[in-house]
Amino acid sequence: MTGISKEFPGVKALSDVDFRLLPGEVHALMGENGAGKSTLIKVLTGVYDIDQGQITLDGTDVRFSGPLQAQHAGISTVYQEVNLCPNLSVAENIFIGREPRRFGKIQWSQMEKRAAELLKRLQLDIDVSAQLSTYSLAVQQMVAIARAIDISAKVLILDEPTSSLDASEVEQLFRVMRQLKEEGVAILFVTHFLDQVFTISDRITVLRNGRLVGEYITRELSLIDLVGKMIGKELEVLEQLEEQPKPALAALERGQPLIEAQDLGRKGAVAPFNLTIHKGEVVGLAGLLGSGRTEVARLIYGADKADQGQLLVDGKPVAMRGPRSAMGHDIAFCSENRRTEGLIEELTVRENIILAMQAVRGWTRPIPRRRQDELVDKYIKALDIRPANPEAIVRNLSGGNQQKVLLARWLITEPRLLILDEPTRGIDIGAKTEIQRLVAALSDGGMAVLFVSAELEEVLRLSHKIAVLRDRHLIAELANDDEVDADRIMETIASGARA
Amino acid sequence: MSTLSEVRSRISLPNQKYLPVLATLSLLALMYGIGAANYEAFGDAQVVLNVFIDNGFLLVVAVGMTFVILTGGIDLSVGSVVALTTMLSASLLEERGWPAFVVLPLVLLVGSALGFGMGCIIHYFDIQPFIVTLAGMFLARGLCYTIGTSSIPIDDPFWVSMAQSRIRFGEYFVSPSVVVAIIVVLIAAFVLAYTRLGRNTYAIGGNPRSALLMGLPVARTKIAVYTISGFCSALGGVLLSFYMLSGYGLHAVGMELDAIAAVVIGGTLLTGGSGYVLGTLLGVLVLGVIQTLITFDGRLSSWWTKIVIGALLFVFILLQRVITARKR
Amino acid sequence: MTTITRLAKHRLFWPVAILVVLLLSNLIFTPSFFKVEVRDGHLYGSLIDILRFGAPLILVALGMTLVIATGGIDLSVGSVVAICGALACWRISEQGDQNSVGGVLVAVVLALGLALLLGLWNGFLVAGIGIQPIIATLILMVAGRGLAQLITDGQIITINSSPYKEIGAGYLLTFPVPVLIAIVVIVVAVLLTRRTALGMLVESVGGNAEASRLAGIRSRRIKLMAYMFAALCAGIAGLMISSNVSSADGNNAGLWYELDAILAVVIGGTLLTGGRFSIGGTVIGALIIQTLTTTIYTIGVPPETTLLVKALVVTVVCLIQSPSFREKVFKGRRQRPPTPSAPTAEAPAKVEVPA
Amino acid sequence: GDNGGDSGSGSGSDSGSEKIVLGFSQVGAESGWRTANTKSIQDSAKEAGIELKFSDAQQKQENQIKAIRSYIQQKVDIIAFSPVVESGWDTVLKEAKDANIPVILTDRAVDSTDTSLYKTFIGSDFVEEGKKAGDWLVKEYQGKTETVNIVELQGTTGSAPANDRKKGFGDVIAADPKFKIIASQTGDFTRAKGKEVMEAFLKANPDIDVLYAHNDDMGLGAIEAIEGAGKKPGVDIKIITVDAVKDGMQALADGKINFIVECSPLLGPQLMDLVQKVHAGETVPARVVTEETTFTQEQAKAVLPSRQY
Ligand SMILES: Nc1ncnc2c1ncn2[C@@H]1O[C@H](COP(=O)(O)OP(=O)(O)OP(=O)(O)O)[C@@H](O)[C@H]1O
Ligand SMILES: Nc1ncnc2c1ncn2[C@@H]1O[C@H](COP(=O)(O)OP(=O)(O)OP(=O)(O)O)[C@@H](O)[C@H]1O
Ligand SMILES: [Mg+2]
Ligand SMILES: [Mg+2]
Repeated sequence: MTGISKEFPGVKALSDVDFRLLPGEVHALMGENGAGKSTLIKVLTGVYDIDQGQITLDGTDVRFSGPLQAQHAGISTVYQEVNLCPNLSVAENIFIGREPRRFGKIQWSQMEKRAAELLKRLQLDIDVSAQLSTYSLAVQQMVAIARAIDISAKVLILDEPTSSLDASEVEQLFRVMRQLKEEGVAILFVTHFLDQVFTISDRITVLRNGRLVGEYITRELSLIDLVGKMIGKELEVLEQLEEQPKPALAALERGQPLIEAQDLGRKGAVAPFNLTIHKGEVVGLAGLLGSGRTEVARLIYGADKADQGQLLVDGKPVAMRGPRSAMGHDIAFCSENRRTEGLIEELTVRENIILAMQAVRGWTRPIPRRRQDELVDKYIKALDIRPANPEAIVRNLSGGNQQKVLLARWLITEPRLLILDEPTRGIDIGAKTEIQRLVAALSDGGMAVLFVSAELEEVLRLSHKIAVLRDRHLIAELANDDEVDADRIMETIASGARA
Repeated sequence: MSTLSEVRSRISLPNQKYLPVLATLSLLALMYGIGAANYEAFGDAQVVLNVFIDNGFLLVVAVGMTFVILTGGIDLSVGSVVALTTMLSASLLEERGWPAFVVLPLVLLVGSALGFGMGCIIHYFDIQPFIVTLAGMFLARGLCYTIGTSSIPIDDPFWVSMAQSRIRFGEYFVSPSVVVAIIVVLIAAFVLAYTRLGRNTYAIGGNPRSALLMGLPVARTKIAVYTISGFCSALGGVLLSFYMLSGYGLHAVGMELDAIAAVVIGGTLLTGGSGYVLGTLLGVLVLGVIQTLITFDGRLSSWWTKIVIGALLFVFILLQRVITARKR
Repeated sequence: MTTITRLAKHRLFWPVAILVVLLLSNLIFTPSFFKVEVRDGHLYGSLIDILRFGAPLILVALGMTLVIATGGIDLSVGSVVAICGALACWRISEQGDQNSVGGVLVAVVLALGLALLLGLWNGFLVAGIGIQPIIATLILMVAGRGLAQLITDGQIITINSSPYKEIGAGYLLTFPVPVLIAIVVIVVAVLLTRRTALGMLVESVGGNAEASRLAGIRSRRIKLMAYMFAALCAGIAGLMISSNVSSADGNNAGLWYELDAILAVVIGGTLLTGGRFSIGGTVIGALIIQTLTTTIYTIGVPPETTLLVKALVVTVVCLIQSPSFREKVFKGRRQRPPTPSAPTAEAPAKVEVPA
Repeated sequence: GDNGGDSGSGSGSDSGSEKIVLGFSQVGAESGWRTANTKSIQDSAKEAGIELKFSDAQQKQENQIKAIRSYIQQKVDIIAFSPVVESGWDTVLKEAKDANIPVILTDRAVDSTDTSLYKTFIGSDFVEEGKKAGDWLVKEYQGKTETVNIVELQGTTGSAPANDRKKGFGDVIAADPKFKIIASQTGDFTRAKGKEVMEAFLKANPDIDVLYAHNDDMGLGAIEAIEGAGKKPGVDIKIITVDAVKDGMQALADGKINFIVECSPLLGPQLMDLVQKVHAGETVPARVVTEETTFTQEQAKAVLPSRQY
């Protein structure tokens, strides 16, 4: 690709970018949120028209009219947001468009068999005939990956495939990627996890503000240099990141727990569990993919109705009739799937940010426009949302920036308990540190936080206490003291012992 | 991981996705039972067959509509295309004297072409299906009137034989149209479940953007469903002209609503992506049985007829909702 | 960027342009089309007719806009029109002195109260029980017509009440009363949706219901309100229509109004899938439809071809409105300059207006 | 024998006195005229001691066919119906004939070539009604030479009364070139549409002499429009309508309408009489014309107090 430019009304997403991808390499495309990575991929695969520039595949000029054509030309893509059909089964989502057929008739049983085998290759053992929407986002991400790698293509493009995967799933993915690389497939890989870049990639291309910064051999680039190239200034950020201390456990005064779950559970979702959260406490949830972290969070918020046990707020049992009553008790929940459960994509950044706050006030008491602008401006700055235009339509924001908008929505409600389910999904390191700092600051200020993240490091860094889940059971609660680290938690999960 | 998959397979019982259809079926049976208990001749199996005979054309139209609704679209033109087909057939057969074997494929082609045209406009110019098909509705109805404003009787021998011959088994009978309608239902069920076209239809209904990004032939599929709907409307029109032996610009006024209602009562989501042709068949039967109940009663005034139809519809949908909600 | 190209990017530019073209095209056939005179102390002319007869449609479409914005649809508006007209006329016909203002007020309040009740019913089915909107409102569409006929006993109730006649056929300071009522309702709707947070909440419920629920929006209540507002608007329209001809026709009043109303909303640029809505767009959409109808009557299109003309105009309207149609047509014409001029901060205007 | 209905009858559970069961399929309830028609039939059935099975087809032929088929299934003694349109009845009428159930048509004929399919037809002749309207107009303008500008408010496009009333009227006035129909548009048989269309006519055509409306309701709507334009209905613009419903007759008596052609909905007594005769196996005439007349303003004043509907 040479000289690629792409402009959206008001935004120059790409200007004069060159990019090349060689067979048998893993090429990482790096850049901050909104740098233009996803746009480059969409331009390449024909989702968007190019304003300017040229694309060459195997020496011939090409210009695809859409993903279908790109696929025919041997380019298989996993786009950033999970783009699958929630109403179809897992097996279908993997094979649709390429179903095994006999005389034009789809062979369902064969399809399901092959899907199950394929997912086994990624160490995922699920019922492939179930509807996709019944699975968590992480599983959906794996399914999307499975779909892409099964299309035996010359080029495989993965746009932030690992944003909600655990270490072990990432490991599986990398194993498969290496295998494909051996076979000569060219792989384009986008991620915000720097360690993953250094583990898997051969070369790195860095974008900044829609412009090409440069192309580098991974071996020759240090972590510090890479970050510098991405954000374009010197690296206080990274330093901060490293020096952040574990939260001081002792400093917490234990009074009455703010929230107490007693045998709270829901059939088919999560087994009854006990959990207490104090004022100013950050509680992390750890577990493997599908272990029930999201379910725990949703039950406490009342997004799903519990069918057993009770929830105490300030020591008093409360009837959770849904998100509304949770919000009435100053509980906020930032969900993991921003697209289906978070943002209202047609609305503007401003509207999305004030939505929850407005919902609490009711429709008759609109937040004065001046106050809206103040709040929104503050968080656009604090989280570095780009473009910094409160009237931009959220659909047009880059993935990471959308996530920040969602986060801002809940931060402005100033809850007593903030439930964050994968809040840093798809966010670049700069913003991630910012968010982590924010969480720490908020908890210092007395806010309790329930923190769920696939990135164990992050959980460890922030939490006072870590609850460990396995197979939808809460099996342990560990105080996050010096003895606790990632290995210890993995051990706990593996042994499955109940604390 | 093994416990996890256990949990999941326990949760998703195999028949769960057919639950709405099963619920509809049992309610339908219940309704028929009530009718048979109250009205003497209602229990006769011929009453059921008559429901098929009287609604064969609606069934075919509703099958086409099912495809469209599964993609999340809607086709308001069906009733008018039905009327146009009857009018065109009648005028070609009677006023031009064309032979049946020419007219039949021709009118089917015209219907499909109209559907194809609307599909193209909807897809390529990205216009809401509602208005495009509404314009199609005006167009087809308008074309009827340009052919003629009064009703044209058909006495072409082929049409007459299709209209009046009866396929008998014992003392019971159905019309050839019923056989055609059932074949259409079977083909449609097969297409939806076992062909790429069918699965792509569901995929687009589930999430059109994803379908595009997954590299599915969205353009082809979308245009295809409107063409199918156009074809089914034309075929429905042919069946209706068998049924009535006439062509008339005012035939099938409002049939689009009946068809949509049948599809939705059958459990298909208007937002697309979920539903079955079998459900549509049941939906048509529900409408047919309600109507039969009312004629058998024969005591209702015009307005009470409407109120009772509404009330029965309400009770039916409410029960359907209650049953499916509880089991979920 | 010139003012014209900036104007052309406004959401309502194309609907307004279509309306203007439609109005102007009348001049060819009826040179006096734009003539507005004062006759018998009130305004008189084709333009006034369009507003007068368009008023009920505007109202119904207005209510429909909110319902559609929540991701629903209301097929029952036509029946509600009939029911309210029937109830008001029946009530007036029952009273001794049909000209008593108090009696008419009672009738109006009764009718609008019933409308709210019907809206509540629709809203309850959709938001409370969770029935798909199209089928939930279909119930009232079918049964409501029966209800209206039940009230009128299948006859046309003719009344002779001058206060009631004011609603649909009266004039205030030379202006037609229905138009004034419509303006008041439009203003109320705009204030209600844009001065409070209602508009945003409606759009968010229509845009993504699950996300709205998790954000703590009481989407049931919002939907309920939308259906009640729609029914209220339909009720007022019903009063206007029946008052205009001093009679209530349970079977024909408001027949197929739902289609026209939905069409108006869609022409106005609101998506049927819910989310963003535009009240201004809806008003213009309704005016386009009414202008088309009046034009057809005025220029004497034979009834057999009326529908063809309608089909043609609707097709042209939606094609012109479609950005991708304009883009495709212009692309073909412009031949795409080989090298676009130096990139500026602004996007190239997608549409060029032949000035 | 014609009289085969007896043996199978008995959907009514009451034994003993053999009540005649009549299945009647009405077009719908689309107008006051139609409702009066229905009422007349229901009342006279009660009076005659005939059990009436009534169904409303909501203006759809397919619904009427369904209803008739259901009557065959229920083994009623006699079927009567008002056809929505003329064509397309052969199949179901054959079924009725096979089941030995006699059929009576009301209000409107069918165009079946096989007249054995029905026993008799009782009803009005829409073409004739149009002719009567035309005749009055011709007489009214006898001896004048200047052109007469006529506007026409048609019924629902494609419906039989609209087609026929237009045709009958057109045939008569075509004889004289001074009559010119300058505008003709559908008003869907309703007052609201009648008014709206007339408003447009008034704007587009400055001098209208005569309005011909296919029913009273449209005429009544048009009267409001004419008054709104500051003209006097019945004087500045002469008005002819069809039906003679009560409101129309009132307007006629008030001088706002000039001439009404009657189309009587009160077929009930005559129909029941026929039903009894057919059931008893008596021969009946193949065509029974309802007694219908026309009204001028003076006649209207005279009969108005005694009008039933
Ligand atoms: N359809 C669109 N309309 C308008 N602007 C858009 C559109 N799509 C993307 N943009 C803008 O283009 C820029 C690049 O976005 P892109 O999605 O490529 O970023 P990214 O590098 O993938 O970021 P992230 O890491 O957050 O996913 C952003 O400023 C975004 O707002
Ligand atoms: N009734 C059910 N039937 C099938 N699947 C279910 C059901 N309930 C929940 N699930 C799926 O199982 C998942 C449980 O995992 P959950 O998301 O709670 O785990 P998690 O630890 O957050 O994992 P992840 O990292 O995948 O988000 C749910 O998100 C949901 O998708
Ligand atoms: Mg991206
Ligand atoms: Mg999760």
